[in-house]
Amino acid sequence: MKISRRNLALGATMLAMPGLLRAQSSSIKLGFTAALTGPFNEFGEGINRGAQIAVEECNKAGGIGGRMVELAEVLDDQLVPDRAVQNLRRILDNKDIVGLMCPSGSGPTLAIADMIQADGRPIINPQAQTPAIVYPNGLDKPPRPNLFSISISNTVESEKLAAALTQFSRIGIVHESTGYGVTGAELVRQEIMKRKPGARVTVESYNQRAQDMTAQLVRVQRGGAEAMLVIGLGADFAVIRRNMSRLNMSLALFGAAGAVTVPYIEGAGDLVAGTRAVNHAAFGRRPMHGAAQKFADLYRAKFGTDRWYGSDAANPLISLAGTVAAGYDCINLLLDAVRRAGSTTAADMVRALDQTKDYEGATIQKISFTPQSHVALKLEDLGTYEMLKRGDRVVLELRD
Amino acid sequence: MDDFFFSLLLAGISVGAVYALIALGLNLTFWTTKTMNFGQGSLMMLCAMLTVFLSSQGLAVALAVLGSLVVVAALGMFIEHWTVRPALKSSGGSMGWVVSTLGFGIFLQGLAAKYFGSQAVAFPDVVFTAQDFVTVFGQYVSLQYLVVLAVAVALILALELFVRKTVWGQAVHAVSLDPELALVQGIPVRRLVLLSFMLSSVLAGVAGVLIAQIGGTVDPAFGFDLVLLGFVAAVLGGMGSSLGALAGGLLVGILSKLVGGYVSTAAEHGIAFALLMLALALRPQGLFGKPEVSKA
Amino acid sequence: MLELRNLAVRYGAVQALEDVSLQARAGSITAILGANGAGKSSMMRAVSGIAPVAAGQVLLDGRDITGLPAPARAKLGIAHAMEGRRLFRQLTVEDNLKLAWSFGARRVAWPTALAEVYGRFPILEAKARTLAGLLSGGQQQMVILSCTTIRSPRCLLLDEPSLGLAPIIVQQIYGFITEYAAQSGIIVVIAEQMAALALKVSQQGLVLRRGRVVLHGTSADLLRGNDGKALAASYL
Amino acid sequence: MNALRSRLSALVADWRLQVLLVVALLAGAPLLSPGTVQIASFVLIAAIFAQSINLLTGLAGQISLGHAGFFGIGAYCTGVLVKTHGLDMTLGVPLAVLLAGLTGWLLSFPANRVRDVYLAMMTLGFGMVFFEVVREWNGVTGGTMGLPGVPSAALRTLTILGMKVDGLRYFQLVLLVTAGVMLLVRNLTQSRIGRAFYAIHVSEIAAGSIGIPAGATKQLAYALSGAVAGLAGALYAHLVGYLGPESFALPRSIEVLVIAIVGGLGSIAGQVLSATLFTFLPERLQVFAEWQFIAYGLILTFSLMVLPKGIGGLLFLPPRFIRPGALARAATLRADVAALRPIAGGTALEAEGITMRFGGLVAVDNVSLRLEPGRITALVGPNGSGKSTFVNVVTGIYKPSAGQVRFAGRDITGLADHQVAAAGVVRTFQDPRLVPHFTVRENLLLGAHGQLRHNGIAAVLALPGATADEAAKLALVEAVLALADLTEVADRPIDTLPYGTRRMAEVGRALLARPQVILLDEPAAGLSEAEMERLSQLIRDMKAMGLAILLIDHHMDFLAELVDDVVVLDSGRMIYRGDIAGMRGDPQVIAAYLGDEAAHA
Repeated sequence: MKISRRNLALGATMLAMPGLLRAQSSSIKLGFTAALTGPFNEFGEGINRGAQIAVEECNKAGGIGGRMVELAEVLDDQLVPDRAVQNLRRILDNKDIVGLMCPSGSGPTLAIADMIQADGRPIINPQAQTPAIVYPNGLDKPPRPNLFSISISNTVESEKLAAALTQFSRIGIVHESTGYGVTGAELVRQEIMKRKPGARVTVESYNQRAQDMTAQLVRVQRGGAEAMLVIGLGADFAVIRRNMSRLNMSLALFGAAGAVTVPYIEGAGDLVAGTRAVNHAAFGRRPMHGAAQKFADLYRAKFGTDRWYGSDAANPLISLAGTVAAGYDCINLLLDAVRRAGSTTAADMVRALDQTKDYEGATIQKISFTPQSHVALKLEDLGTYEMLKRGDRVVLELRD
Repeated sequence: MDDFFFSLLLAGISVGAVYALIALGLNLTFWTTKTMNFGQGSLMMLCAMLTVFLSSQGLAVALAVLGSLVVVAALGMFIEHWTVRPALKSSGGSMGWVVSTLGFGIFLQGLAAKYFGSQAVAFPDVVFTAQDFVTVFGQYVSLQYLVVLAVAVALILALELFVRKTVWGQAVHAVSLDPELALVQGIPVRRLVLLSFMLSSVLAGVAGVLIAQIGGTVDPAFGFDLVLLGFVAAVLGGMGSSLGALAGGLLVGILSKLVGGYVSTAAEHGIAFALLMLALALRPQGLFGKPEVSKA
Repeated sequence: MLELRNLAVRYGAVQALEDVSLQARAGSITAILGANGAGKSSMMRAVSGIAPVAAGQVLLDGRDITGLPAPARAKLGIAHAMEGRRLFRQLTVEDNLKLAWSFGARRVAWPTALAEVYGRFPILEAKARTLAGLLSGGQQQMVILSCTTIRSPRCLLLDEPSLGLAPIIVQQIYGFITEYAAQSGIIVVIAEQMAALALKVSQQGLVLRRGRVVLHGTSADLLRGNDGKALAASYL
Repeated sequence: MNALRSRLSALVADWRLQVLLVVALLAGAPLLSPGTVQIASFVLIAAIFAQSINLLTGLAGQISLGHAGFFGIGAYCTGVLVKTHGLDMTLGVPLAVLLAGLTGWLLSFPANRVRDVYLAMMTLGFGMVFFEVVREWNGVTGGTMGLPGVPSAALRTLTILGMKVDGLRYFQLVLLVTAGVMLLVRNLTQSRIGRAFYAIHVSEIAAGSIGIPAGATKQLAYALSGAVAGLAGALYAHLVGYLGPESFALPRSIEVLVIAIVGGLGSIAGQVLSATLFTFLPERLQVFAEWQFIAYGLILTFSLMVLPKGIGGLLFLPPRFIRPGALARAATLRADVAALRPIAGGTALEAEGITMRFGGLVAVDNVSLRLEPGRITALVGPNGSGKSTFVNVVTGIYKPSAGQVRFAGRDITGLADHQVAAAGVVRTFQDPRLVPHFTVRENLLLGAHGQLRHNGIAAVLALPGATADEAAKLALVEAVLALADLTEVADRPIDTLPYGTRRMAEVGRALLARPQVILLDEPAAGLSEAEMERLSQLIRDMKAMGLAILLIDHHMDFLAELVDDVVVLDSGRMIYRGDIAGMRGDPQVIAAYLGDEAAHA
């Protein structure tokens, strides 16, 4: 095998060429890595669908300044941090990609956050809840300059949950032993103690997909809890609810956003009645605000009343906001930044994003960012729901 | 005895019965071939998922369970024929079957994820509901767990009786002791081995269905963690011993619940494996395992 | 009649048996003699179906059984007491017997069959509930022999029944074999290192050496030839 | 196919090509996209990680289902040291390797008490316990939130000795490390250590009989394997920059097992190809993700059937266990078997009143025996008379119920088998216990294991002293090969050779252990006349060298022309001691052999 210098030079040029050529091509390219398959694809595939809807909507309206939008790099990481890192590198290698969306969970997002910050291109977080993603050095320090978040932040959620929980003075928190669960539980505990210093809070952890939670529950019981909060995924929440029933435990039950999903409702069946949970308020309000309604209609038109949407055409699942609409909003925010900046360079787009003011999203009615604040979600964007049994179906009613 | 301790003890016995039931299934193949199906968890999952699928097609739950058990039983024989036997034959690595059965389990999990989706789906109540309980010493005892315990104990008794009292039980035992001698004595070794895999898979299926209804949902990754604890139970009790499986299961269950309750719930999971390593280092043949009766 | 036609057995690269032919009649005892590793066991194993036959045929009463698996041959009445005192050490004496009886021809009812065994070897009755692995060598050999006879076999293969036993026990065991062969009228094949002993009870003898037949004749001839010295020389 | 295999093997073994490949990758990397470079780094790390399984499972034969634990220890150790304590990576990584190696060594103690299923379970338990510890040890590992911001190439925050290291430089560094690891693993395979690993893999008893301690060898294997896995983990840490517990859970243990098995245990090049296949392709072909479990599962299930020796076995010849350099050097040397002569004319072995009981059975009953240098003693008796048991007692496989074995002025009763062998009492087995995949020469060199004077580090680094030592022993091997008439088949794997040849090889191997006393358990069984003649000659040669020889056999003609003394056992008791002529006329002996009747005939 002999490689002449000329061939080598040619090769190098060819490797560099596509970038040069494409820079002048018309489409605006976006990319992300998410759990498109695997056990957590409910979230990853969800934001992927949201992103598709946003792109189609924009292109149908003629694109931005005549340029079409394209999801050029959509990669699957199955929520595995390594894979997310590899995928992100590949996306970042594509110099045409002008904006990104974070992976569908805290683990992979934490794994790629430093990388994307070093790169500088704008990225928006749809689902990961850990505050460290946006504020790596603490909540009082500046955020990562190019990372924005519209997800339900643990900090805001914990405020909302604490507000609801402080009507009780003895509270149990049961959380999954993941980053999401651990930080969530700690934040809620702090928030409760801040609001009600005399409260007694018992915190217990469990491993995802544990089949028996008796030890956790009886410890909460021994703490004399009047209310209990569960921070974890729906299937585990169902296990906990059924376990409570077996222990004949009855206390006020609260769930964090991740818990109020289809697996909980299906898995716990009738037992869900009375459970209260915090989630996006967007799909719970009637009438829904414009962007939310528009998104719901677009989704139904494209995918129908499926697992993400729910079977009731008039009342999409509350979780549709977090699982799918978040992806829609992320892409729209990036496109809005392009529109306002009139440019696709990273610096311009980040500057435009920093100046986002009251953008109407589907999940959050008014999205605003400032250079100091990169978290769009505010307390009023969340609602506390109560699960009720109506006939043979479960409905979530917005309580506040 | 305060309520706290009693609740933990009951929970320990309940989950211990689950582990014992799984360990029993693992033991069956060990009886005949000194191997264990490392993909047993996937059989549990598959049986539960198939039950959900079949009942969603309009089949009665009992029929759906039955149909799933038939499929799983057939898979058990497939596993023996295509993964265990070739691995045992290729003398190269004596532990090849660990890899091949594990591989087949992963394959089934992938298959289930591909065709049933990877989301947790609701599992119907087969026997009793989560709300059904009886009161023992003023404590609520879940009937669903009692069923598991009853099935485990009944199976253990049945298996012990089968092994001790029936000639086929003795034959199974004989196959594990000396397959060649069993052959020349006219024992249909092949058929017994296949049968043991079939029964082991059926036990896995039964365990899968019973446990899925307790948790209420099932997904493709279901079973894997449980089987790990089933292994711990089987090894602690001494591989191949039915009573040992029960003792091992209860030990793991009760100890992990007590550690969870009195020390920390975070330590609950790791304790079983720490126990396993300790037990293996101190008493490799398990609690009930007999050292070989040896004479040159 | 048990007949071997040009039988060859090969384990991988090792040729254990080559071109061995033999006819063993019902009601007679055939002695297979030879040193360690001469191929005696391989021959027996080829008959009972647990050794890989590379060439040749095995016929039982005229029927070619070369292709049959071991359990099927056992069902046809081949009972094989393997070398190395093979029994189920972790099972009791009675369980060993029960197992052998259950998968045998069952021509005699279990209680009768058991009584017969105990009548012959009373010590086994005393040890009925003892694990077979804990018996003495002689007692184990009694169990093994009983396990074969309790099956009501058609063809009995005994591989080194005298192995490692005290002479007095050997005499006892051979006494039993001779008696049993005479009264049952079945085919008996004994592989043995103790040549004189085996030849004394047998009608014909076959001496193997390195997998091949080196001597074959009536036992009387073999014993007589050169006062038995030729025989001794052939493998001592 | 075999021709192709040998071509390919020669190709990958060619150092010029290896250097060219490394140089090409070093020089070519800047032309690739950063993403490709990064994924290439992942490939290399996976290749190193797979080598750790190769060492433990492929060579030493110990299964592990918890190797992610060692990988994690390496990653967290350097991650914490460099990030939290500000150490330089050049210190952090070696410390990580050390810690992982130490953990492997510690794990080997409980692991040595179990085997097969139980070993699988124990290593699985190790992995699970590690995972739980990492998750709960918030203060150090960051717990479930993980440890972000580890100085790394991906973040461009990594400096080594003050120099900034980006993804490209890091790849080049990892490439050099990988090349180094491969080189060391190859050296190790072709050294006394690799041969010892493989010997205990095949038979711990046979290894012990020539002085290779199974326990200590396995401990070394665990420590080395742990260290290599730790190295892979440490490099991983400084590649990704974020360590979360989920990255070190069971799936990673399984993944590395898949890579190693598909690569072909024992094959270094196969592991690299397999690491490429499993790391590079899935990332490039994103469609794979959905099928990943199905594909992994199918590969694991059927690889043993379809590709029993993995990619390595398909493409390349099996690995060899002698360094070609040493072999070439040996060819220039000339050695005389006289070098194997016992020192100071040899020593007698005395066994006194040896009794061995198993339960109720007395296998050996009060047997006393003296083996003199330069004398051949035959031990005969019917099957089951206790001959092999006696040898097992003398060589430390059994501890006698009563009695004493004295050798060279000390009591060696109850010493471990490898200690007895090291003391100079060596045996062969009734069924030859050789390493089947080894060539005849490799098997014989294995016998000289205890005679090699260089240490492990010299062996792995292939220092000149080590090569010279090996070459000297190889020259001796050559002499013994000639003596045993095995020169022609020296390079053939032993399992392709006839039984008689194997027996000769086993005796030759025992001789190379430089025994003063050699115990041969039925060495002539299954030999042809010609082979038996050769064996007789070999035994006579050993006698002439001054060895004390115990010979178990049934062939009286064979014994007659060889032995000085005969001891006859029956039912564990000694019934005759004297010369062979006397034995032939002894009524008790004839009775024992031919039955009582013949004695009176």
